[in-house]
Amino acid sequence: MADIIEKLGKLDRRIIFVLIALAVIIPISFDLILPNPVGAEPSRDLYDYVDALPEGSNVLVSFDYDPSTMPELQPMAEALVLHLFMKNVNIVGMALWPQGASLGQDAMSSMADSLGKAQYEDWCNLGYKTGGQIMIVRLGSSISAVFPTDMDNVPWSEIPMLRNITALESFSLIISLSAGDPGIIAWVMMAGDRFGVPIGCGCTAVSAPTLYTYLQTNQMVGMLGGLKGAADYETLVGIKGGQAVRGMAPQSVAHLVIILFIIIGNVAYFSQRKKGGAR
Amino acid sequence: MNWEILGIWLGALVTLCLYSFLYRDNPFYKFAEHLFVGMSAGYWVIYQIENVLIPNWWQSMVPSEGGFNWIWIIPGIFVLFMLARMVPKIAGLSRLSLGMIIGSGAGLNMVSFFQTNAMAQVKGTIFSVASGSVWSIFSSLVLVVGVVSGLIYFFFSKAHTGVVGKAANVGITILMVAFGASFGYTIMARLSLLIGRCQFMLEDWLPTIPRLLGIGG
Amino acid sequence: MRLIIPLAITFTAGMIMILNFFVPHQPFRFLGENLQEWYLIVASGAIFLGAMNLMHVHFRKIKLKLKNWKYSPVTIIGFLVMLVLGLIYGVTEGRPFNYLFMNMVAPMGATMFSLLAFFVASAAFRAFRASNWRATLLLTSAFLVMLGQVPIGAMIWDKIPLIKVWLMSIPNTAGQRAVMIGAAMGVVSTSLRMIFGVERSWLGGTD
Amino acid sequence: MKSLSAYAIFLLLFTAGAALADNADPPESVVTEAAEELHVLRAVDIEASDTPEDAGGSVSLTWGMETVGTLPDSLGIMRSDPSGGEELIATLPVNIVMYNDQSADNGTEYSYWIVSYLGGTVEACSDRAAAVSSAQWIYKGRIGMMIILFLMSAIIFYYIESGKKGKELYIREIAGLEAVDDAVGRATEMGKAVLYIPGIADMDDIQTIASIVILGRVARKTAEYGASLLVPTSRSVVMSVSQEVVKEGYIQAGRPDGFNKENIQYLTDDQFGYAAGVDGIMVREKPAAIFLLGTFYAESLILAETGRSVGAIQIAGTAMPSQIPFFVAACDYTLIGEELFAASAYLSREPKLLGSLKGQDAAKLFFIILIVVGVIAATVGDYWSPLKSVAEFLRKLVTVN
Repeated sequence: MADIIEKLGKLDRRIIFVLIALAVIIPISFDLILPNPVGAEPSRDLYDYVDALPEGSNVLVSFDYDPSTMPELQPMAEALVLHLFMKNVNIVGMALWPQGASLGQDAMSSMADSLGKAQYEDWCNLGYKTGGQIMIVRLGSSISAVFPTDMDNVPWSEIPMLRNITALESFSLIISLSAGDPGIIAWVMMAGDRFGVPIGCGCTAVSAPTLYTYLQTNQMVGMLGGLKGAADYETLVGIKGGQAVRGMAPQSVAHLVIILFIIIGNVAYFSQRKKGGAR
Repeated sequence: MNWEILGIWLGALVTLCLYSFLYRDNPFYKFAEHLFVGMSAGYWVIYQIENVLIPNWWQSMVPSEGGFNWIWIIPGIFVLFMLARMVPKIAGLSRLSLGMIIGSGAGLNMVSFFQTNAMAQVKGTIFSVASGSVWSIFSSLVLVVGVVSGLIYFFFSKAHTGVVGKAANVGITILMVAFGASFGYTIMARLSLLIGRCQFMLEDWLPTIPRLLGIGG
Repeated sequence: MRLIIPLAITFTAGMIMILNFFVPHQPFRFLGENLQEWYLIVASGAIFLGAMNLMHVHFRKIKLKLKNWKYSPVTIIGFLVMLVLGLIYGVTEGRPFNYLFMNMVAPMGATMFSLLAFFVASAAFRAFRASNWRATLLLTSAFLVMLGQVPIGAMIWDKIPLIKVWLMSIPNTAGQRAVMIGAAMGVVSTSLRMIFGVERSWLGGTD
Repeated sequence: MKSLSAYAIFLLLFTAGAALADNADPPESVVTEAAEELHVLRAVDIEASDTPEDAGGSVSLTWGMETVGTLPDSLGIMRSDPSGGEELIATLPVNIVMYNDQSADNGTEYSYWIVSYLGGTVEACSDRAAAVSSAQWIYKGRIGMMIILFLMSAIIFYYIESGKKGKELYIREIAGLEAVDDAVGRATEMGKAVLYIPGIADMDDIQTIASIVILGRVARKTAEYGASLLVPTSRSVVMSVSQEVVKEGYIQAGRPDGFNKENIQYLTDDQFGYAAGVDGIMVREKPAAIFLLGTFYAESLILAETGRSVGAIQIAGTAMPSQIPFFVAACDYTLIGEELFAASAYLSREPKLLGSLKGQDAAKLFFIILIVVGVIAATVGDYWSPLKSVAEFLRKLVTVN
């Protein structure tokens, strides 16, 4: 027995490679879906915050990404928009990235169609505007001055849902789906710190580690990090077999394989040390 | 000839060749590696011509609306100095260009690193630790102590003994915890790259095989 | 003399870059903005040196029949094919150059990138062993974060995702900050040594 | 005079009308429709100011649009100079709310206003705003940084000078750098090569610069020991400089004949193409020692794991926080952040360079004090307000705009 454990400790790395490959290939080929319980994580914080919004309140969603980060951020956008609609919250969309406006339009219009929500009554898309931080500061004094019309050039005055919206303070929450700069940091620094509007965030897995600081200082109410964050939100909202949840299966299985190998490595290491082996 | 299917097959073949490296070095990998180096080097030559030399230099010097901007001769001369390396007799001229690149790089890096790495991070660390629950006070203290002791670890002119030694030890401890956490978090992002390649092989390439063999339409 | 002119150029270029950051007034702004463009141009013009070197190395390999010389024609042909197609057809979408890039160069890049998935696994297996105090810390924090990333972590103990969040937002932030501030000091010192010619070994001068 | 009174009457009527419309509070739809017929939207709240912190010649304009009324086709920016000459300086789409006039002369007071075009004619006109453009000598938000940076530089130079004067300086041991001799020695004994990888960034990157200086020192050692040194690079300029410093290292060691230019070769600018090529070199040459020093991105672990698998001693170093964990896991020694920049001084043992390390320490001490004082002031400041302003001052000092 001890012999086997010791051999496992010196395992040829090619065996690990094979197992990792299988851990990815098998779930993909069989379209496996794993349960995804969500603990007390930043994604649950965001969900809870949205869930507690009163009916009829207004939320600004900024689509600050482009097609290259769609795999991670589009499922988030869809789940978030669905949740907001289910809570009967009004959504105002906009974008700090040029291609974000149409990606946001896709997410909002597809969800609106399935729930019978009407454009201009329940949601609208103001489109893209340059300027990043400086532009956000201007939104703090007047939004209609920066966006006199929406994305399709419909004037502000002709959009009924915008009647009671003047500046950023009209929103109960701002959510930035952010792939980089300009993005969530501009929103936190300007809309959050300066005008005191609660900020939520969806971001790529690569940028998540640096954004954890803002959670620690309560500058953000919650965060969805990478595919895992998207899958969490899909689970919490109750989307069955969503894009992100499906993508999580191969990741989780491969992750488990690696965890298993770390355990094996350590067991082998200690059994060897007990025997007084060299090294 | 179906160009799309040919493209998928080319992509799939080089993918398999490169993956064979995981087993051991072999002729397939050697072939793909040499091909990759050659093709990408060729790609980058064209890239530099199309994206830097023509738009940033040539079109600034000879604008399409006519005229000639003499000042843009200067970078042209520096490029020639650089290429002078190919002629052993005047190879020394390249040092002038190197001096310019290294000087600009050093100056630019000095201010930008100082701004984003030093000033911004110090600013982020100056805050009140006495707010919120006991747990958040503890966390804030760990953060501040971590940054300070981490900096002490980098002290070069003091031996790591006594108080400095203890602080440096705390510092390296925090650094190790940080590196572990960062490694653990990144594994997931790295796995998604492999998933992308597997999807290409299983969902784009594999279905072309029966089509090529004439099975299943 | 051999050293003085390059050192003078280094000093001038460095100072222009620094002053450009603090002084918006002319001529620093003009010089600073132009210099940033110019050194990009010089660095990208130098690519011909690299290309020549690559060809030289492989032709020499073939000529001298060095080890693995049989693969050198692959590099040479790959290089020339891309170069010629790019020069003849341009880089627009749908042309041969772009076709080869999208179907060969890009997938090869993605494949090499994806090797990381295998290598993080083997590195984690080998390196994360509790052999001493520091390695144990590295292992423990990596392990907890990994567990917090997958459903099973929350199933084992519902606090594990919380621990993950704490590790990421407190020690991770502290460690990154210490590294970044320290590195900035190193950068300032190295830059000063280069700009003021204290360090000149790169020019082939010891003193 | 006549026109003035006419203007006054018009203004009175207008305000009265506006007040009426406000107070009457008829059904909303009526207001919008009536307003639509009444007037074309015009720009309001127009503000003109000198563009701050620039080289002059520029005036910034901002404005808002009215919200109730007919949308114009486009907006025209009008400018008049002191001589009275009026000109149209730009035509903009209606959804733009800011503009920079880059054609202003310094010291001239211009007056700006915005006209709304509908169907090619001017239908509405905004109020006027005036501004004078000027050039500034310093970015105000960067003064704090300038002072600190100047102080740091002064400290570092002070210690470089004192090093030059021969003052004895203690430098602690850095394990990764102590191992350099061993690594090169082992390669020589085994008759294998030393592989040096200077990162994938170009020569303008400060980490590459630091790495090249270290390469010079390593080259000298390989020349002394008589081991062969391979340097594959991913940038042409880095290749050129590497050839220069390695040649110099061999000359200094008195072994100019041992220098082989072919060993320093360019592969490709492509990040992963380079990784593939270097992996190939590693498995075929099986170097006994591998140095990975400089800027690395995702390829860090691809290189380090392959190097590990061929059994080489690996010494890595980078200031990229995201890549350090991978080097720590896969290499024998890792130079973390600042240690990379200290390496050239450490290896050369030149007093003036060691002095600069001492200067770096003093600079770090300054920041540590700044952080500690700042945190104490901010914390105590919650209970005793005078200290709060100290904390605010320190935060402002390190804020860069």
